[in-house]
Amino acid sequence: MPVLEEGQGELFQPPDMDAFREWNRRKKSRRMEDKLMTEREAVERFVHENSYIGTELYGTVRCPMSLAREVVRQRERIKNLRVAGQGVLELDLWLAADMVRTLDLTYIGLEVYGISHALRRAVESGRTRTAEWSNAGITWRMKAAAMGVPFLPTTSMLGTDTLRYSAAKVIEDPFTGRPVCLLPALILDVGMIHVHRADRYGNAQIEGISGFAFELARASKRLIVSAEEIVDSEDIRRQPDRTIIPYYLVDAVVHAPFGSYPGEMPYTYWRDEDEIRAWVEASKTAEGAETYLKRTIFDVPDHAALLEMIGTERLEALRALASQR
Amino acid sequence: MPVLEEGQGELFQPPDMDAFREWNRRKKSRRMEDKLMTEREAVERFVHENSYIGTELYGTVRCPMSLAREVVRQRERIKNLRVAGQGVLELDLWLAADMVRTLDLTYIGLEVYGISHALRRAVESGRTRTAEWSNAGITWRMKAAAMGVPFLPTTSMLGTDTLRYSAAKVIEDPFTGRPVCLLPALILDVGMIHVHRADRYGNAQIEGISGFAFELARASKRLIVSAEEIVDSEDIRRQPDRTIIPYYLVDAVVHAPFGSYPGEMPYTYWRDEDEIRAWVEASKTAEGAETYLKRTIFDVPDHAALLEMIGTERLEALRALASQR
Amino acid sequence: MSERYTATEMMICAAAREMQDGTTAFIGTGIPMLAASLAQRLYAPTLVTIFEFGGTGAQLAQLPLAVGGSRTFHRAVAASGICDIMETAQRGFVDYGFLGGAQIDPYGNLNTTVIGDYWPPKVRLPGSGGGNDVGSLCWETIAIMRHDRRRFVPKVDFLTTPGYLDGPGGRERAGLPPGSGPIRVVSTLALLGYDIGGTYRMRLEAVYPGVTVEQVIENTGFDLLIADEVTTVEPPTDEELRLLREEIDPEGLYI
Amino acid sequence: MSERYTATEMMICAAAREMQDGTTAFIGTGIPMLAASLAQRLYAPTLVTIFEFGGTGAQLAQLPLAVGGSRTFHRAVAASGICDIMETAQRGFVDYGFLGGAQIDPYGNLNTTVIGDYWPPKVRLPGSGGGNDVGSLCWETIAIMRHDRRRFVPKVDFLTTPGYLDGPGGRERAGLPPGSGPIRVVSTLALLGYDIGGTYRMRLEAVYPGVTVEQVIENTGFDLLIADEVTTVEPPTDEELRLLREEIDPEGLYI
Repeated sequence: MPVLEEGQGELFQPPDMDAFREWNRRKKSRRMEDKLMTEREAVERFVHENSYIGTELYGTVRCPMSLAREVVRQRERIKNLRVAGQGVLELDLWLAADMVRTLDLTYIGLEVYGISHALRRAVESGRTRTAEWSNAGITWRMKAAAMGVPFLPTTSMLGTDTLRYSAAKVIEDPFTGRPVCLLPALILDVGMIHVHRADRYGNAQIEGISGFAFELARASKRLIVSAEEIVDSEDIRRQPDRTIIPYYLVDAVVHAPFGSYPGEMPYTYWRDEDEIRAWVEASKTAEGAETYLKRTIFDVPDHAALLEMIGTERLEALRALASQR
Repeated sequence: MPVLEEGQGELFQPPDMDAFREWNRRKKSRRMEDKLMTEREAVERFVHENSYIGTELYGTVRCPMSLAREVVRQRERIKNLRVAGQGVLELDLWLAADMVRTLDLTYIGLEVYGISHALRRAVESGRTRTAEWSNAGITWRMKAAAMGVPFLPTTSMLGTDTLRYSAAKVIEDPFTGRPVCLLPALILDVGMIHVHRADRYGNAQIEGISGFAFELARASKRLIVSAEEIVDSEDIRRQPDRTIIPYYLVDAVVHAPFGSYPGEMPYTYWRDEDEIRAWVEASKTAEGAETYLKRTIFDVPDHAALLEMIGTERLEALRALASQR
Repeated sequence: MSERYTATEMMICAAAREMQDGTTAFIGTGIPMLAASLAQRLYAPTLVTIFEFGGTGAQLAQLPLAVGGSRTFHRAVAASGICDIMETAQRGFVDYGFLGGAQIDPYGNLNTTVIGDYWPPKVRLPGSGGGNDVGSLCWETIAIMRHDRRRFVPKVDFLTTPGYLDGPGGRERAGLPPGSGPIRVVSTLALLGYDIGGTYRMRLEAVYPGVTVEQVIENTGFDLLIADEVTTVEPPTDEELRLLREEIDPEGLYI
Repeated sequence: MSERYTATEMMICAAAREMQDGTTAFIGTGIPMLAASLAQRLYAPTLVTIFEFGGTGAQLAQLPLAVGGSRTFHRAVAASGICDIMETAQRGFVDYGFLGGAQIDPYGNLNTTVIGDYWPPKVRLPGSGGGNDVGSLCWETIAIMRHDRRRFVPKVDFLTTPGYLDGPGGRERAGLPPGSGPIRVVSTLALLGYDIGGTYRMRLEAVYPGVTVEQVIENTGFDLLIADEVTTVEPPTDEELRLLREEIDPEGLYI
């Protein structure tokens, strides 16, 4: 059962499960402590230069955009991020802000609006280094960490350059003799997730598809949860079967109504197509992108101020367009 | 990266994922077909001699007991079962009925009432052959099948006789160099799960802990779901995020109110302690067990008749004791 | 091509007609979503749509704009997550998958990663996304491609998503699931298949109305197999066009 | 032993006092459930109970009768499934686990599988259950044992659940998580620990009121290390006994 093939991609974050166990033992409190704080405080405390970070779900759907913007706002302090990446607006902002040094890349694009200009500029210039993975591949890497195992097997990625430029390995399955791809566990320094409701300790619940919230939450050494609504713990305890993230995984809870803006939040508000198009246009050039960042992030003190700028009328209109059950 | 150690236990069901894929392609309809049938019909159609079967959750909690009893009722036809096993009442009935030839054993006992006499008689006499696994080990084996991979790694079971008498293998993790245990995927011929509600196509939802319903449902070539309540599909579609088992996994849907009796059904009814104690007493001898089986299974045509025998008053009393949210 | 419809509309209709009733199909952003919507209305009412981030069996009342958007699980039978969906495919439950790309080769291998060398790339494309997983794990895949020589190339610059790899037995040797692979290319000019069981190379099967076999050959950067009988695809019907324009994409996002 | 309380009650109280506030503890059926209930009421109000089949942080208002029963997730913060729980332990989030067994050896290895040979066995016991997982994956384990020579044996007939295996470095060599292992035995006669960092063998630390060191040695089937100062455990307080008998197990299922 020798290693049949080794991806030549860089392993930006090693799958050291013993160290992760030790971290989870020493650094994660089991007490129900009040973790409510602002975006600013959460990012200041947990996101640092060279941090390996990731967000869930996807730039235009239930994505922690108020946190993603706060990361940009603290650009002077946070440099050289390492990022786990499938993304739309969130990763595009970071790439445009030139904060991403290395990228475990699965997909970055603007969906209906085509390819990402920020990605092209960052990678083609050589400023952002990449390794390749499939969407399932990178999620299974998080799932490995979430399960506390050093790798997970898959029959995906085999035979391709995607595997060749990843850090996966191919072995012969000792049970069937067939080649199988092993994906190394991905442990994030900081994960960020936006949810429908959380209590102040971090117990969090989501409506609709859960994307990869379960896996990313458990694969992160530090976890920042932003929530549309902060609820009493009794609301959580009444339906514990809806809890996707238990409090002990969580380091910061941020109250962020319209936290996914300009993306949508299922059953809560629809996406702001005009604002998304504004970014698509602005991001076509580096200068345009910087101007957009200045207008919506650097010149705006926080998420509440951005919402004020957008205006109640426009936000209420998005709420009226929310998907129905 | 050689195989460092191989468990000497028998591999009762090989982890042939290619064959499982092929089965799922050819034998599982993607159409929403009416699968409503009785316990008798479901067991007649899908459980056969030498079938490898398993149930979820646990003999005294949300367990498909009306199906487990029907399996016993068809003893003359179904012989030599192979069973995946962590269990209380359900596996005890099968062992007492001398229907189990091989057993992937994790735990069989009577919980507060101590060790299982039926297990002792079956195994000490040599009639039932065993391989050893931990509870997590056997569930991860199902999870491997559910994920469509031939094995899952774990740091559990290492260094013990539990591993030595299992069919797991130990290899050196190619990423960290540490020994890691590989659990072969477990594909069941038939899985049985009891749920709170399902529609007639098999879309099923559970309240409270989900045990290993998710994994067992996806690891089974044939799946029989029994439900306290048959609901309209619209009820499912209104909260698709509660669906643990989508219809295409399911081969039979059985309407079984009090289907977990004498065990409990969370939020629905409490366990019948007298009835459980009656089995504990009866199962102390082979003769006592056979008499119990005659009284509650062989002499009773079906689940409805058993409920009639128990009586509305006793059942309503159990409902009144149901756990609260 | 007639002015009654565009090449994109023809392609969507051709893709929709490929979808069979009572099957499961992994649907990505864009054309596949429109084709699936059209198919559900006309040809495959019980087509089960499966979306990458968790939606299974949704009723596609409105066109999804994102693979994780709420429209992908609107009145679905299940709303789970990406692992459940990808593992469902890995377990053999997903019949079809739709793929696109910047380049395709004679064996149906696709490139959505880079044009030019890997590092540094001339053009950095979005990456695999779920593409590699769909190409690896679904039983059959259908590629939807603009048809020109820059896209239909002898060798892809980067093999993002597996077709038949290097030809007969290639997938099995690599460890990919036996019996799976690409079956169809729906291009802007024609419908193509593969010589499955033989050379596994791409084969022209049918052309769109007004398109000649020679035009297809000219626009393909490698030697195409040509079916013994190359048929002509039926043009979009009035009903197909009406549904597409009035119900499925009234805002004209894709058409 | 005094007639004011039973050996079981002493054992439960001793186990309860081991549980530290603000920690996570994997709780199995029986004595650990009673001890956890008692600890939550008196010593460790924020003890987070974790039950094998999915309950996390339940409020143990009533004594659970099964590890998957509804009382194990009554007003819990999360009700998930066995994989989530076991993976949480595998990831290093579970501080303590409680174990029992038919046999224990000097290194804290436990047998719950067979007495005699494996095949055919003289006595077939229930099997590992979650025991092996708890012994492998939790940081620290506490065994709760009836104390006699048939149970405290030089070598277990079957090594179901890992203690320190064959001694120093044994767990690490086998691939078990570094820094984990048994720390305590709460028996019907005494509290014992291990010579961690040295021989890793079992050591007598304290005896129950009315029990002598000699009695413990006599009832142990192997050479025990003896702590330099063997203390005497405080007997159950009136409050402990009242809670146990009136609130926690009023039906006398275990006591």
